[in-house]
Amino acid sequence: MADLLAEHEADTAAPVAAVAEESASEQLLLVLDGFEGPLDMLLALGRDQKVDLTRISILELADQYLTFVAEARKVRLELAADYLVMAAWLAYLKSRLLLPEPEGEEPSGEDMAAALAFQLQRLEAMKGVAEKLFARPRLGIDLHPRGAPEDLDLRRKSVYEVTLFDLLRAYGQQRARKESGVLHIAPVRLYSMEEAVQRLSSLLGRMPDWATLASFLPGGEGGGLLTRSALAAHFAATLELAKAGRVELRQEGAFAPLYVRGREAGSRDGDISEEAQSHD
Amino acid sequence: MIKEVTDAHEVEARIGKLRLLEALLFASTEPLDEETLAGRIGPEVGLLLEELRAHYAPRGVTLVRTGGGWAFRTAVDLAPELRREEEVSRKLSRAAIETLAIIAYHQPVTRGEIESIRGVATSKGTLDLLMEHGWIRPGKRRETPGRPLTWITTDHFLDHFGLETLRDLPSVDDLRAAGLLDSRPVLLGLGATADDSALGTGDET
Amino acid sequence: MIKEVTDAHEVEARIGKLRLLEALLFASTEPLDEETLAGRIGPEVGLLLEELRAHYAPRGVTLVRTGGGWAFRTAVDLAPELRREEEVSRKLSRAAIETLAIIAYHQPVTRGEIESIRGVATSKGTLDLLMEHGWIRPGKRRETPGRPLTWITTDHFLDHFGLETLRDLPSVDDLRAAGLLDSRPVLLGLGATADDSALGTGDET
Repeated sequence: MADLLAEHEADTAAPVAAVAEESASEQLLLVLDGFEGPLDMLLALGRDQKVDLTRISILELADQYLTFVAEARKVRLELAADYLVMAAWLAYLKSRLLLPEPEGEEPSGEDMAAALAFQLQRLEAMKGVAEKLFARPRLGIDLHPRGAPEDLDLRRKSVYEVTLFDLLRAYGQQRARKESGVLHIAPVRLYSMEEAVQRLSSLLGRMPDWATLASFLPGGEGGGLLTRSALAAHFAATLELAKAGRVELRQEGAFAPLYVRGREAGSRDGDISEEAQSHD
Repeated sequence: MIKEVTDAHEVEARIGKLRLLEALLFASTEPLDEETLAGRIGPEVGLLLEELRAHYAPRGVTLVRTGGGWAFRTAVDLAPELRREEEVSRKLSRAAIETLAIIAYHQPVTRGEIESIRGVATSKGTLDLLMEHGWIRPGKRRETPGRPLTWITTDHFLDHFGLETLRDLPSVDDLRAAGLLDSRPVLLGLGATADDSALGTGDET
Repeated sequence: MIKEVTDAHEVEARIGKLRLLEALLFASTEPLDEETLAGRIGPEVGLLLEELRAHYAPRGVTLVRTGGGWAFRTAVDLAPELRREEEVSRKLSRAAIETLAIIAYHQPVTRGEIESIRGVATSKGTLDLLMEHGWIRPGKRRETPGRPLTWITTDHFLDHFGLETLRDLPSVDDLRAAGLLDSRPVLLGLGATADDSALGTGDET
């Protein structure tokens, strides 16, 4: 395992190498980040065998991969589904390679191993040529076209310059706009402050004594966001009503429950603080 | 002996500088002034420029001095044969590109349908322009009240966009897969109340 | 006597054509195809192009052939002195580079095949980006169930990477001989999204 990580420090370079004493999970995460999927990772493991890919030991490769995945899961790293699919497939391949071949239509373990080896070679080949391709002298970077072209009416191909990409992008954007038009119709149920003021006003008359703000909130339907917006609206409404002199508010400390009481029934200014203290 | 070797080196260095000078002038979007060139080539750039000018003088491309700088230009006497036209590459308006795309994807399609898809009125000039350019033509009339004219794309349309048949146009799913149908879900915070599934597929621009 | 005069005329006509050809190619950033040039110059354009190519071969600007077209480009060996840094924003991800290589070597190739070769879903925007660079475009649909769209490279791809034809792709013959240009999916369960017929659901990561 440690070897494996060390190898990849060399391969995937900077970010991994920079981490010296990080926890195992973070290291694993960084290692995984360096790969473009499970096949890419298998290929890197395969290169570690330091043999020609045509002579690679698939069994050993499967073991390495399964160990890696097991380690990764041990540190409770969430692995993408395709890594797990690959692990399951490799475990199956392993059993097919180790146990006697059953009778049937299934491809033999060796065929499956050969197919995997082929895929690795093909991916390796593509990575190789991608590198070669981008190492070539490139137009606009290494070589340059005429910097100040002179417009000539040469091909009579088209007065308007519009490419297939322009056309497809225009259509895609148009469709996206259209779909977004549908979106805006979707109703969003939020509690407004006006509603809360009305509701509080009508309820307060029936609740002459101190009561928590929470007890004024409407019942449970709607869930998360609606409840939160109701709380926010009711809180704002109590401030509004207090400003208008119609309610009194009390709170024992930060984040403590907020108490509300109606103030219409002839309460005198003086006893607010006394009331508050008497409740302590 | 020694003198000769030095000369060979000098000749080589001189050729190298001429080639670089040639490439710089060719690739530059603006005429380059002697000072700038001297910075890249060296103080002898004046002589080299004259040498290049002499080399190109009889050719189809000439090195000319314009303003304070030097630039390659096609030979003046070839102008009639090169026949410059100012309007070679005008950009097609966004409305026109969109209309063309909708006709391509929805043909045969009436003007009314195009407008309802785009959500805005289509000016007559847009269809005229596309037709003038040979990309669209009228198709059959739709057998509905008013018998509106439908529009379809032409062979020239396929030709211009390098398509063999209309079936080779990427489907909406292909566009989405290629990232061309840009769907960015937003308002995720609000997803909590309203219908999540509706918001999840929602797009924003 | 008469013969000589005719020859002189011929020589002059030939020089005139060479100059015009030179000017046409020089004026354009994009490669010009031989057919277009023949329409302006005449059927002997092939020979004249070769003559121009030979004339410019040792110079700082060279005439190159790419994807059926011809264009002047600065000489390859001057690259270090003319090198422009690639804009950071234009730098491609490893995924995009690999995807481009796979399209170049396996074309025409479907998205599903690309995914099965890489063993990972193609992230949204990769094909879009390559298309925006002008390197790839949709090809014909594959006549298999689901009729998936295929992708191919463009002439601009050849031009950008300095290739005359697709046969000049690095190592292409070796890969073909080794059977590595077979794009069929070989393992079930790898690149599981490789089902082209279900592209619509193929949205990923």
